Amino acid sequence: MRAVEEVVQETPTVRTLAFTDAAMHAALPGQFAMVWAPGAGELPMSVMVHRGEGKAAFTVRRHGPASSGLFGTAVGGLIGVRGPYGNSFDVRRGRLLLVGGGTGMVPLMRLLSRAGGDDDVTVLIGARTAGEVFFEEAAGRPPGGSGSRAVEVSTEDGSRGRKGLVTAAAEEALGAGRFDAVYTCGPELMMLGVVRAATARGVFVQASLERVMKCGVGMCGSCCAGADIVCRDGTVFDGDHLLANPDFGRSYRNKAGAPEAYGDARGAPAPGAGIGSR
Amino acid sequence: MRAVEEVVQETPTVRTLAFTDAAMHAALPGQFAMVWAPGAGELPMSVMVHRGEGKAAFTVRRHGPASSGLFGTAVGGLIGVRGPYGNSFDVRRGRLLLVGGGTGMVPLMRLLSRAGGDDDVTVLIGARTAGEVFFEEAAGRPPGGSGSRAVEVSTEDGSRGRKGLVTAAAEEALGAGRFDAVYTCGPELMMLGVVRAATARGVFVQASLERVMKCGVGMCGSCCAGADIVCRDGTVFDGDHLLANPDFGRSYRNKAGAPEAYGDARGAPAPGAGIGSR
Amino acid sequence: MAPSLSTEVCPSLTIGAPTMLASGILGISADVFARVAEAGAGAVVTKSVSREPRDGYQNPTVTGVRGGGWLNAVGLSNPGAGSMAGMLAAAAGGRRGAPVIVSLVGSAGPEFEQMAGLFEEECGGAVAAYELNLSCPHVARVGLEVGDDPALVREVVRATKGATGAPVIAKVGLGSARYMDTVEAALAAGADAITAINTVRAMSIDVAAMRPVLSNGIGGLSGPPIRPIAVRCVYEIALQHGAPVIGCGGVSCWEDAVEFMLAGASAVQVGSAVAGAGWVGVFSEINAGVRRYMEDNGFSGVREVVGLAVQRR
Amino acid sequence: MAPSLSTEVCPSLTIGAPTMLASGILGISADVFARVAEAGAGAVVTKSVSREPRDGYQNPTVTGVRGGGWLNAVGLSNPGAGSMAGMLAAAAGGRRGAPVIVSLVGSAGPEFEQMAGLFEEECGGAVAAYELNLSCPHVARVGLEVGDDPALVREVVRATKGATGAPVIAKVGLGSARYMDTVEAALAAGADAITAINTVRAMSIDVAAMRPVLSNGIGGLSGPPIRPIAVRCVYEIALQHGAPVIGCGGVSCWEDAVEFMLAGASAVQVGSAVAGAGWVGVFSEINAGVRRYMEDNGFSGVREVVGLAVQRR
Ligand SMILES: Cc1cc2nc3c(=O)[nH]c(=O)nc-3n(C[C@H](O)[C@H](O)[C@H](O)COP(=O)(O)OP(=O)(O)OC[C@H]3O[C@@H](n4cnc5c(N)ncnc54)[C@H](O)[C@@H]3O)c2cc1C
Ligand SMILES: Cc1cc2nc3c(=O)[nH]c(=O)nc-3n(C[C@H](O)[C@H](O)[C@H](O)COP(=O)(O)OP(=O)(O)OC[C@H]3O[C@@H](n4cnc5c(N)ncnc54)[C@H](O)[C@@H]3O)c2cc1C
Ligand SMILES: Cc1cc2nc3c(=O)[nH]c(=O)nc-3n(C[C@H](O)[C@H](O)[C@H](O)COP(=O)(O)O)c2cc1C
Ligand SMILES: Cc1cc2nc3c(=O)[nH]c(=O)nc-3n(C[C@H](O)[C@H](O)[C@H](O)COP(=O)(O)O)c2cc1C
Ligand code: FES
Ligand code: FES
Repeated sequence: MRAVEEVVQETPTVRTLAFTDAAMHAALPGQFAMVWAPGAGELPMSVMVHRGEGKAAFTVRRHGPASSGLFGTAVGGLIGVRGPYGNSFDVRRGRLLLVGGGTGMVPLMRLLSRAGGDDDVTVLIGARTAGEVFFEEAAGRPPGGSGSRAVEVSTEDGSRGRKGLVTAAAEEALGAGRFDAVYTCGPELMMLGVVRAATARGVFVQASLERVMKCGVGMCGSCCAGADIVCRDGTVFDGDHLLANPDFGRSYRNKAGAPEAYGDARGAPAPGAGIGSR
Repeated sequence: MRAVEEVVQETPTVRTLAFTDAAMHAALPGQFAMVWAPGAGELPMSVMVHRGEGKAAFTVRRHGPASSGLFGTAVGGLIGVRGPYGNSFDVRRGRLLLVGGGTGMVPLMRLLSRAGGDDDVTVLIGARTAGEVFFEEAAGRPPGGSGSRAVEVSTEDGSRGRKGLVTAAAEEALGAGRFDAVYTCGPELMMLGVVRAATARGVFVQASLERVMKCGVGMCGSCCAGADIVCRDGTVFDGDHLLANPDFGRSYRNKAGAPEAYGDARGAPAPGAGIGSR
Repeated sequence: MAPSLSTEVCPSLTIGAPTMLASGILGISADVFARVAEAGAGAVVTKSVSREPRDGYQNPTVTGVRGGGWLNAVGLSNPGAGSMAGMLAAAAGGRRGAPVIVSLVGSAGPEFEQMAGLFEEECGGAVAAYELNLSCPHVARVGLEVGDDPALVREVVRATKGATGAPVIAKVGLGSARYMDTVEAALAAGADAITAINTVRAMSIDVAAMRPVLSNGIGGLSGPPIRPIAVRCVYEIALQHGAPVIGCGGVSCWEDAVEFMLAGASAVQVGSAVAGAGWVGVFSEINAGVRRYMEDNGFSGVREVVGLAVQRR
Repeated sequence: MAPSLSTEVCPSLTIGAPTMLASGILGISADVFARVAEAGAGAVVTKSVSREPRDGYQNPTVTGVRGGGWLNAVGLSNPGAGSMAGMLAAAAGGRRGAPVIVSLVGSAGPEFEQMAGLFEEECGGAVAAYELNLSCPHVARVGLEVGDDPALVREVVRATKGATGAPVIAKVGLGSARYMDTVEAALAAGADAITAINTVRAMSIDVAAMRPVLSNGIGGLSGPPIRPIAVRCVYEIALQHGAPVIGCGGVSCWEDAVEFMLAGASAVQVGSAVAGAGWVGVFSEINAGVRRYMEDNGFSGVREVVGLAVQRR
């Protein structure tokens, strides 16, 4: 168990809990942990960066029982952490586009911390409303080298940044400039939109999938998508692989393991659809 | 399991079985292994030296069911080997006296292989009769350096070497010359005689005890002697420690774990008394 | 001639390799089954399905054990027999890979009869055998609670046998009654083979949290810790009944597989070991090791190895 | 104030540290008991003694298990009750160290009565308690064969209780009957505490030799592999009976000891772990860790830790 050392309130419903754990500190961008809030439950959580030797963090949105238990863990409270699990983003050099929705920003923040100082990175953040935007400032912090960092927020209600879905912002960015790689994490239909947009332009793209995860180690099968075992083959997949996966953007396995459709499958992205509340 | 690679007939009832095993090759002098002859049984056996990289051997006297099974293992036959277990002789430099009875010569041969080329070593071998003497030639092989090797055989029936017990030869050697250390292995009453003789003259002496051994790792307790657990505290003990052990030369635990007296306890050494046939 | 890995599990079921995917492991997707078959498994066993879908327990449902092994109480979450049958039927068209054994779980004969009937109807040709889970140790009214009641075992086996011509395998475990009674009841009622064993009822408590780790408190222990127990059961069943046995419990390398075969198992199931470094590569690794063992020891087929250690000390 | 390691095993037995030497481990010599006590054990349990001495089985009697743990079938070799009583009587004069608990094994009430009577007569004052071995899994007519028969368990416990005023502890294990029936029978007959568990029936087969390793074929599994099973049993006994329990099975570090305490054990026994690198140093290591744990978590005594995880998930 790890003791929570610091709690940062990112939005009214999102908190970052920092702790010390060498293995989590060294996690690759995109890797996740199984995080146990004793008495509340255990959930897969992307490993968040945190400044300081041996430090790491989780950034959690309060929603159902387990995430609320984790969200409610105060400084000094204990959480169980196993992992890191899964593969990681293939961090390229050059002009990078990061497209995150909600807590999908978490692995992108770790990716950003691994981007080169000379890389030019554009970060597109999607949220429903202004009060739900977080990591905007951190994402925009200038890198050490000659590179740049640009952050653009989209909100569905237009209360901050541009009005509309972040997928529209991504389409526009991809149309306007040349990118060497695109990385996305968030609701699956959002990712479907981003993957399609990048693939249509022949740009390398990776997305990190979310599924029901019990073991995290490729044993229980609860996280399967097509022939992929997301916790072990992924969670990060290349765009073309995903587009060939019959489940991507179309269906996921519910807690019983039965397939369930994502809202308006393969149609317009609908943030918030699917499992979890990420 | 290890395949027996070579069988050397030392006497009609004693054979050396050589095999390849890195851990056994590296065993320290005095260490033993638990050796399994499938279908016949498992016995503690001192690790014998054998020429060649990664080679080791056991030298076994045919007696009861388990030793006969091991003795009868032909080239290509499989034996189970676990260990090495126990501590080892503290190999000193200078003038050394080695006193071995029967297969008690085995750990002394490994000790001899670790003696310095400049050391002067006297080896006293005890046996009942000429046909039971072995390792005489190997023990006398001149060392690489300026040191010497002298071997003297005692047989009870006088059919080879001096007539009488090897303890008498040891007494005489200790009376005649100065030794820096004495090492002994063989029947316990023989060792008692040697330890007493050396101690009386203030010479450092070590003996390797034999007891019923089941686990070899300090768990089952079958090998206890006084407060010592022979497989783990020993099998090698310093003479003064042994003389303070109420069981040394007096009694051992039989297979049921009950104490049994050695022949004429603390009296005249009687070769062959005690457990095993070593 | 290179020795053959193919093995007769029971007279009516011969598979191409002696390693099967155990039930509950990667067990809900036909696409994944095909992949596991490509990885070398001679057969795959589905997650145990019940008549109705089950969500199972909340996480934590799986935890590693200090000192080795895994503990789980997923609570038999499964999509239900209907969903599984539909999936297998859909997959059966473009069918690749190894035979699929459907694992069934329930509380009484009629449930098993209905489920087996449903599979026979929807995708009968795609089901190589049925495995009856009489041994899940941590869910009420099913699994061990059935296995511990020999009369119920007979009923359940007979009901399944009545609904299908495919082989019926009874999967037994260590419950609170004599497991050998379960074996005897299953064989008497016509079971074609026995799988031994399921996970063993166990618990992990976290000393910092001061509470059981699994949300269900008690779970089932799997992996290397239970192998010597499972080998003993296979040996006892082979010794007492000479019945076809599938060994399960802690198989993670070829030595483990061979150990089970020597004890009397004509095939082994691999479960938790897929969590290891080689992941599903563990099947081909084990198969290769078993083949090498047969070569080195002059065996031409699995059958020659099976049961060699029985009555030999 | 530093927390105290002393623990009340049952109302009539309080010991200075919560770690005991398990039966059958280094268990035949009073000199060795004194040494183990100096090493930190709060009590030592003797090798199980029978009315007559027993040679036990031939080697191999103990073997390490691939993947962890130990398997043994020493066959209850022991010097007999008379020899053990004599030795304890002789040692009682210059007695140092921890309380000695005498483990008894037999097939029926009168044997236990006789043996307990003999110890009471020869060295009554030197025996802190009796532990009844109702759970050895690999010897005919004793151990589990007694434990699996609740009527016999009652008889044996009553017979022992009748012969001594010292606490009587029933040591249970996983046999072929419901172990909880054994617990219930023992408690109903007046047992003061339960030790759970003994080794678990298991087997190792050597793939090169193609035969079981132990001369007896089947033996008992001990060490880390059985810990989660033992913790579960302690938890179930504490949950269902609230009776004093001594945890045994796979304890090798302080976390293991605390895990058992949280599950409801007022003390633990340490067996195979003495084969580890620290040897008998394992007792003081565990004690130190338990003390640190109590300090770090603000507990002043063992009693505050015992059972904390029961009914808490
Ligand atoms: C790889 C990965 C990384 C993630 N990273 C983050 C992150 O950084 N921050 C964040 O807030 N969320 C993250 N999530 C989502 C998170 O795991 C939960 O799905 C989300 O917090 C909703 O949980 P809840 O307790 O609110 O449950 P609800 O959605 O209300 O569901 C009810 C219960 O179902 C179970 N459950 C829910 N989701 C899952 C799941 N994915 N796997 C297993 N059981 C589940 C829990 O017991 C939960 O309490 C990630 C998910 C994945 C797969
Ligand atoms: C540390 C050590 C090193 C030894 N080194 C050698 C050696 O290098 N060469 C050699 O020939 N002998 C050695 N012995 C003696 C050997 O272990 C046997 O005691 C001896 O071979 C007699 O065995 P047996 O089968 O002839 O049995 P018997 O003496 O006829 O006894 C019958 C049975 O008792 C059992 N048994 C006998 N001795 C022991 C024992 N010590 N521990 C456990 N079980 C036993 C076996 O099952 C045996 O078959 C050593 C003993 C010890 C303790
Ligand atoms: C996560 C998990 C889920 C399981 N689910 C089932 C199941 O649904 N039905 C079943 O019969 N066995 C189930 N088992 C038991 C396995 O099939 C197997 O019997 C057990 O894990 C022992 O094998 P192993 O040591 O190779 O894992 C499950 C095991 C695990 C670890
Ligand atoms: C070599 C050996 C001998 C044992 N002998 C006995 C015995 O005589 N009586 C008994 O009740 N338990 C006996 N046991 C069982 C232990 O007391 C203990 O219950 C078991 O080993 C589990 O604990 P552990 O995992 O700490 O070893 C023996 C165990 C071993 C390893
Ligand atoms: S979460 Fe269990 S296999 Fe992926
Ligand atoms: S042989 Fe078992 S303790 Fe020494």
